[in-house]
Amino acid sequence: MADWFSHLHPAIQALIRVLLLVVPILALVPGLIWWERRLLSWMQDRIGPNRVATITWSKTSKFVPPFLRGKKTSIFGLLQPIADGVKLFFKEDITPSAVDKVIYFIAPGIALFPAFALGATLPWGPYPSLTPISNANVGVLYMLAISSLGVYGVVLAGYSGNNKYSLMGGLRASAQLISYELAMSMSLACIVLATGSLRMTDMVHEQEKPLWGLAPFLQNWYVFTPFGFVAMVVFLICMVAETNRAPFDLPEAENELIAGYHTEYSSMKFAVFFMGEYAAMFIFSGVLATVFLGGWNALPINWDWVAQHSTIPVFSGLADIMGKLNYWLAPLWFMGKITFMISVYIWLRATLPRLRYDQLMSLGWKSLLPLATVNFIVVGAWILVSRIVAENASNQMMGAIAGVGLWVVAGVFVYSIWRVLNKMSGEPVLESRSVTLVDPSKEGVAAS
Amino acid sequence: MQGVPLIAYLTLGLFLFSVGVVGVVIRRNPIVIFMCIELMLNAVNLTFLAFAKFLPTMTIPGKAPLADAAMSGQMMVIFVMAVAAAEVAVGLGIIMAIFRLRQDIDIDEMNLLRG
Amino acid sequence: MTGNFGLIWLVIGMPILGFLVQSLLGKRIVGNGGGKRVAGALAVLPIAVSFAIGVYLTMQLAQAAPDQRYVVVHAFDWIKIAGLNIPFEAAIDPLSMMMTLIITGIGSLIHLYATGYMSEEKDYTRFFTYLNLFIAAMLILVLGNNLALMFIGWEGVGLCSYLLIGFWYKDVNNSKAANKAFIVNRIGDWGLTLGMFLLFVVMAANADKLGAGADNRFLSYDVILPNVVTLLKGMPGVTTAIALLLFVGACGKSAQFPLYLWLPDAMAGPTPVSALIHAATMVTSGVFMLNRLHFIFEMSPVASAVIACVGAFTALFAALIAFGQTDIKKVLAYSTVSQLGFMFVACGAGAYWVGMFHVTTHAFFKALLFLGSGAVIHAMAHNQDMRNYGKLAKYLPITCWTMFIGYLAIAGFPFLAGFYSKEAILGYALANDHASIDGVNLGYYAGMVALFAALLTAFYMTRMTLLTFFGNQERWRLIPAAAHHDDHAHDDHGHDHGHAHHEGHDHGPDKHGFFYTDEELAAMPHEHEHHHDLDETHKPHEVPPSMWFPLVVLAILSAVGGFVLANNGLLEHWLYPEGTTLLKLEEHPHHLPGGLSLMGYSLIAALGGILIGAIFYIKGLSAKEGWDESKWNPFRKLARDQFGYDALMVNAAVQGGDDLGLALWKGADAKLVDGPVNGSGWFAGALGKIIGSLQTGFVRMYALVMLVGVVLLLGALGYAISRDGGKSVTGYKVMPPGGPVGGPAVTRSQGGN
Amino acid sequence: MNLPEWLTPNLAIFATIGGVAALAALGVVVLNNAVRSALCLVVCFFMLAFLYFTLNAEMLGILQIVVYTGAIMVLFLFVIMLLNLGPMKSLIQQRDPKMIVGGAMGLALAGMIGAQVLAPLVGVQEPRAPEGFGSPQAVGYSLFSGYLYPFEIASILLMVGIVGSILLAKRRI
Repeated sequence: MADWFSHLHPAIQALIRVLLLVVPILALVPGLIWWERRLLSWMQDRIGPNRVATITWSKTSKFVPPFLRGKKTSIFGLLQPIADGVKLFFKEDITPSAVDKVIYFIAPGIALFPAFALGATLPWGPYPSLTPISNANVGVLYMLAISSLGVYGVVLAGYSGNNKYSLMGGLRASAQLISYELAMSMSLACIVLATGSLRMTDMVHEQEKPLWGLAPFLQNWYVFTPFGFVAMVVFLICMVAETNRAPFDLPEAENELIAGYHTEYSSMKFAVFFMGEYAAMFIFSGVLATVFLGGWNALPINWDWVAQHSTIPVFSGLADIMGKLNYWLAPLWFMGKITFMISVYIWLRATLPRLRYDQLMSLGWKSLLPLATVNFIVVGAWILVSRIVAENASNQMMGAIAGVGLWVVAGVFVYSIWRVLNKMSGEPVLESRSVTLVDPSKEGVAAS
Repeated sequence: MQGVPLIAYLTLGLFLFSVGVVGVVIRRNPIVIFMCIELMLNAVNLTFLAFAKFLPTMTIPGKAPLADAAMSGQMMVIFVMAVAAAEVAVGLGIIMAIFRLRQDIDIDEMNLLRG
Repeated sequence: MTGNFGLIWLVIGMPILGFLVQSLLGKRIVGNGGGKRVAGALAVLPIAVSFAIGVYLTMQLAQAAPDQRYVVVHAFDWIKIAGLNIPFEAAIDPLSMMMTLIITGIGSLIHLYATGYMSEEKDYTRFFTYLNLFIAAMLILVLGNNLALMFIGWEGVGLCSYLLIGFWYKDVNNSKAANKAFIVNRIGDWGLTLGMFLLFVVMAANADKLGAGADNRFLSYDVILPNVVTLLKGMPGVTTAIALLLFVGACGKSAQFPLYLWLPDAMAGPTPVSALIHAATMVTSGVFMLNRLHFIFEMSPVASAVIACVGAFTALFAALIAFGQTDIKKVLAYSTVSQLGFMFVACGAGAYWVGMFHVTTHAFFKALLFLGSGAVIHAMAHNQDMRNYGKLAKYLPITCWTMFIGYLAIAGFPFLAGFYSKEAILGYALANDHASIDGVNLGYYAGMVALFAALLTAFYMTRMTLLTFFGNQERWRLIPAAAHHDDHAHDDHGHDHGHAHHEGHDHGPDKHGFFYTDEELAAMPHEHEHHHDLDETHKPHEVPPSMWFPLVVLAILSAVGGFVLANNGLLEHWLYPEGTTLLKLEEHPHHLPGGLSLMGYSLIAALGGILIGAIFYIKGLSAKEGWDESKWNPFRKLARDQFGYDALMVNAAVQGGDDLGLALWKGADAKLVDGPVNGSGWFAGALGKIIGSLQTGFVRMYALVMLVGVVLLLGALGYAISRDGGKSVTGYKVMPPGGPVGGPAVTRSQGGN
Repeated sequence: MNLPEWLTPNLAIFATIGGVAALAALGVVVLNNAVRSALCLVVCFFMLAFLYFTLNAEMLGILQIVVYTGAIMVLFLFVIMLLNLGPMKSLIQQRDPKMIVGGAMGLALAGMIGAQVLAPLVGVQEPRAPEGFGSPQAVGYSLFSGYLYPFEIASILLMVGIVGSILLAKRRI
């Protein structure tokens, strides 16, 4: 597609790509906030924002259909985030007198930068000339590098506030981010090993291959492979920790640290931190969808293969149509996956209580990192055996034995490691207490 | 990137290196001294990479073409990074230990080795 | 070549699977109602399946033309770095398949036997874990297509041997025996690795001559074997060095003279282990290696002569020692050492296939004899002393007559297995014109010695058989009290502690029981209440079918195996078809002293040995080797003590090391080294005091001084360059004088696009 | 108006990036506050990463960001904040002769190296980068073939570093 596009000057091309990434994210952040509040309230069985900009139709206007005149229509509080934004922008911008001014002012900017820069290697569809912004051959490493910069904004904000709570929040954030980055890199390294490339688009294309090299009509999304599933779980946990979201939001734990590193920030500068957090959520969800969930593909089915090999004409025609839909609406599917992952974020927030700090550290270092490392070995074994299987492709029995054996070994391996880790980082077992309800009317006054 | 001569990279490397050297000599905060050492290492890295890029087609009279220069330069940079990482891990650990011991890290106060 | 040769991974994989099942799930299977029967079946089955697949693959291989019978099956690249490629490959050829069949065939029989023999053992699954692992390692040893894989197998079987010798590790003597085996084998491994490295150096240095398919696989047999003859042609010294170093490895694993020490001690392990590892399979891996790399040995007459002589001496020496042993398993152990010597005589004389032939027949009858002895020991309450046996034929008919066939086979009785292989060994050795040093036909003399050793073999085997099964009295009913209580003292290594803990109530908890907790000691008598000591009321019972069935199978093999394999040169043409050896050998010597034919001599040796033995022992145990050792004749005492060799070696290692260390400490270290060291230390201290005053303790000052130094150095260099191109400083011209600005020292590449 | 031939747009880009790097490096030495020094160093390293990109060494540029800005400098900041020393007024002594001598020596060093090493290389233009010059594949291949031993040694060094820092940081072993 887009022959005209490749004729443009490279700089303009790049600019268009950047705009294609940044503008939707900026536009979507309010939507995300709205979605979070709605979903959260729905999960907590309450109503949530639904009032702002309830439309009251004019009684007299000719342009209003008669059945609406004088009535009120709710639009589900969709304008709430706009009202929030206006509020944040027009609040008084307080700068405490004791802050380290230079660092205080640049910290929000530094916090926002990696959140957007992260998206540069995200592929939005199978259109090589349009996305991603840079199809760099170091894509995943770039992702890790930029996400490791996210800590600066937090640390500097915490430091510059000249406030104990801020500093504690900053320290916590830096320790947390460093800790979870390792497990995250390790889980991504598993996928890099399986793909043999650091390029994001290569990863998606690798996932379009036959499932486990056996079923050509299905796609080999990494989440369907044993090692990929484990890596995804690790990545998911690390991603929540990296974005400082519940249940890993210790840097801004309000009952311990007021608001953590952004205690001293108000108004617009606070809004920038807020925006950075949501943008990071958005991009990390995109990375997860790209790396583990088949990227821009709607379903793990190779429509082209079905279309070519199906003997029933209706099926092949249908598959052809599906394939075209899959191709042309790729950004839509990708967006859908991102929305799903963000909903998972919100779901986690609604479900899980905040961790204690030592729990956070021991989860990261003692559970996730060893698990990801073991997983790395499993990936190696998987690749080795699948190569042997491929070399003995004619030998059906060998293939079957190796395939089944591999699953069993991988499962036993991961299970046993998980057991061991659970024992190691052993949570204190809470004593179970039984409470006997006493009916005072029958027991008399003994209770008093 | 075409149009930038080798000497530009080398000059920048030289500047960074000299600044690092001067920093080591004049600063009293060991953390800053550490940072200056990192700066010197990076200056060297830049030089290595510049040579790695330029040397493969650069011939010195009477010598065989340097076939593997492209790779060996990059390898050196990787090893420098590894060494730097190890050095920082240990060095900052030492600074922390000293701070715990003396509640102060002024480098001129640390002269137990005076002869 | 087509065919399902990928199945070879199943052959290796099944024992590994068995190993995993036994190690991970074994306790659960035994504990959860499945019982030892199920666990035992799960241990035997994989080996049997491997054997079946091995038979199938061998038949596939036999269908191919003789020069096509070398199939390499590639699994994956194991070590692949610049300049070296060691893939994980299996080599399927007549030699490896023959070893595979021996290992899995005999192995499955012995596994079956062990399910019965070990049925009262608490650590049942641990035993089969090791045994299955051993089979896997041994298969890797013989099937690997390169020396590195062979080495993995080599070490793997060594490890399993160590674990199994020390199976009853709570008895410290067993642990010591295991350690001894492990340490002595390290000496052999040292030689093997050096030989391997040397071979690798030769191969890698000639990488360009190896042909297209080599692909840096310097250690793979299919690269080594076709090329090694041309590569080593001009280097007799290197060839001999490689051959001898590899032979050191073979000596260690196959228990040849200087390094045989560990094998008799290895009898501390359970008897099935002795049968499988220390008689039938692992100890033959040295012979296997000689066959595998036979070109190298064939090219070196010197190494061949050494091999033949070492083999002959070992055969004779071990046969003599066997006369002094009262422990039935020790007799068999020395007999194994002796028979291994025969194999090396054959290899030394250039008749490699005969070595393999003897490996095969020996595997049949020695496994049979060991298993039979195990049955006897089982029946005799785990007492191994032959002096306590006698007239057992009455109680153990099946064991007795199967063992009798084995005995005749090893003695070289006509038309049994041992007759054919031993005859062939002697024939080739006496006709030798290959293994010689400086024109001395050492192979011929080795053959003469071996002939005498054959006589002795028949003799001492007769002794063993008669003492155990025949004679005129049931001697365990007559055991004197002193001997009874002494029986742990005099055979401290060989005693098979099938129930090591019966020491517990014999001698109290102290003697060997220091590993036991009180609870364990208390639990022991209840666990094995059937167990009792030998006394006049003891009544031996025939072993269960799972134990005598393997005996019968092996007895049939011992009876007919030799004839089948030797008939029409079946084995020879299978292993070495026309044109695959360098040497042209004749089987029969041109002339022998006395004018008698070789057949005559070997018949005399076999029947004569049997006859002499019968004369000596038909009546039973003589007082000269009875329970009272003070009445023994000097030869037997010497033989019992291995003619002092074991003590010599142990003393040389322990006491000699001690003395050497002491001498080095007092003489070299205290005087020669310490003086200068202390002196220099004093000097440095004195100097340091002077120079130390320069140390201000300000780190930044040091840095500044360094910086100044660097600047000065650079300045000096610049000055020297401007004067004479730097020659006066560095010794060579760095740049043209006048400094670098003078002219371009570097040609500028075109500033391309 | 004709620009001189050597003044290419790319050189301008280089000058911008390099200039920022140089200024940031100066800032490291000159600024009194350790946090600001560290921030300057971060900027400098980031700019160096860009310069690596201009040298076609993508892999190393990314590694530069991951290792230096992502890990090492975060560690520095972490330690600075943990010690919480704040800006020390006396960190640079005003009348320290070392400052003058050190500065002079730095200048002399730069001059010496410039005259003896850099001067002959004036005018060497950038060649076309070889195929896959700085790609992860090329770097990885070199690392695991010809440079395997140094690589392993570096990994051991890192391991020792880890153990050493744990030993130093633990109050009780």
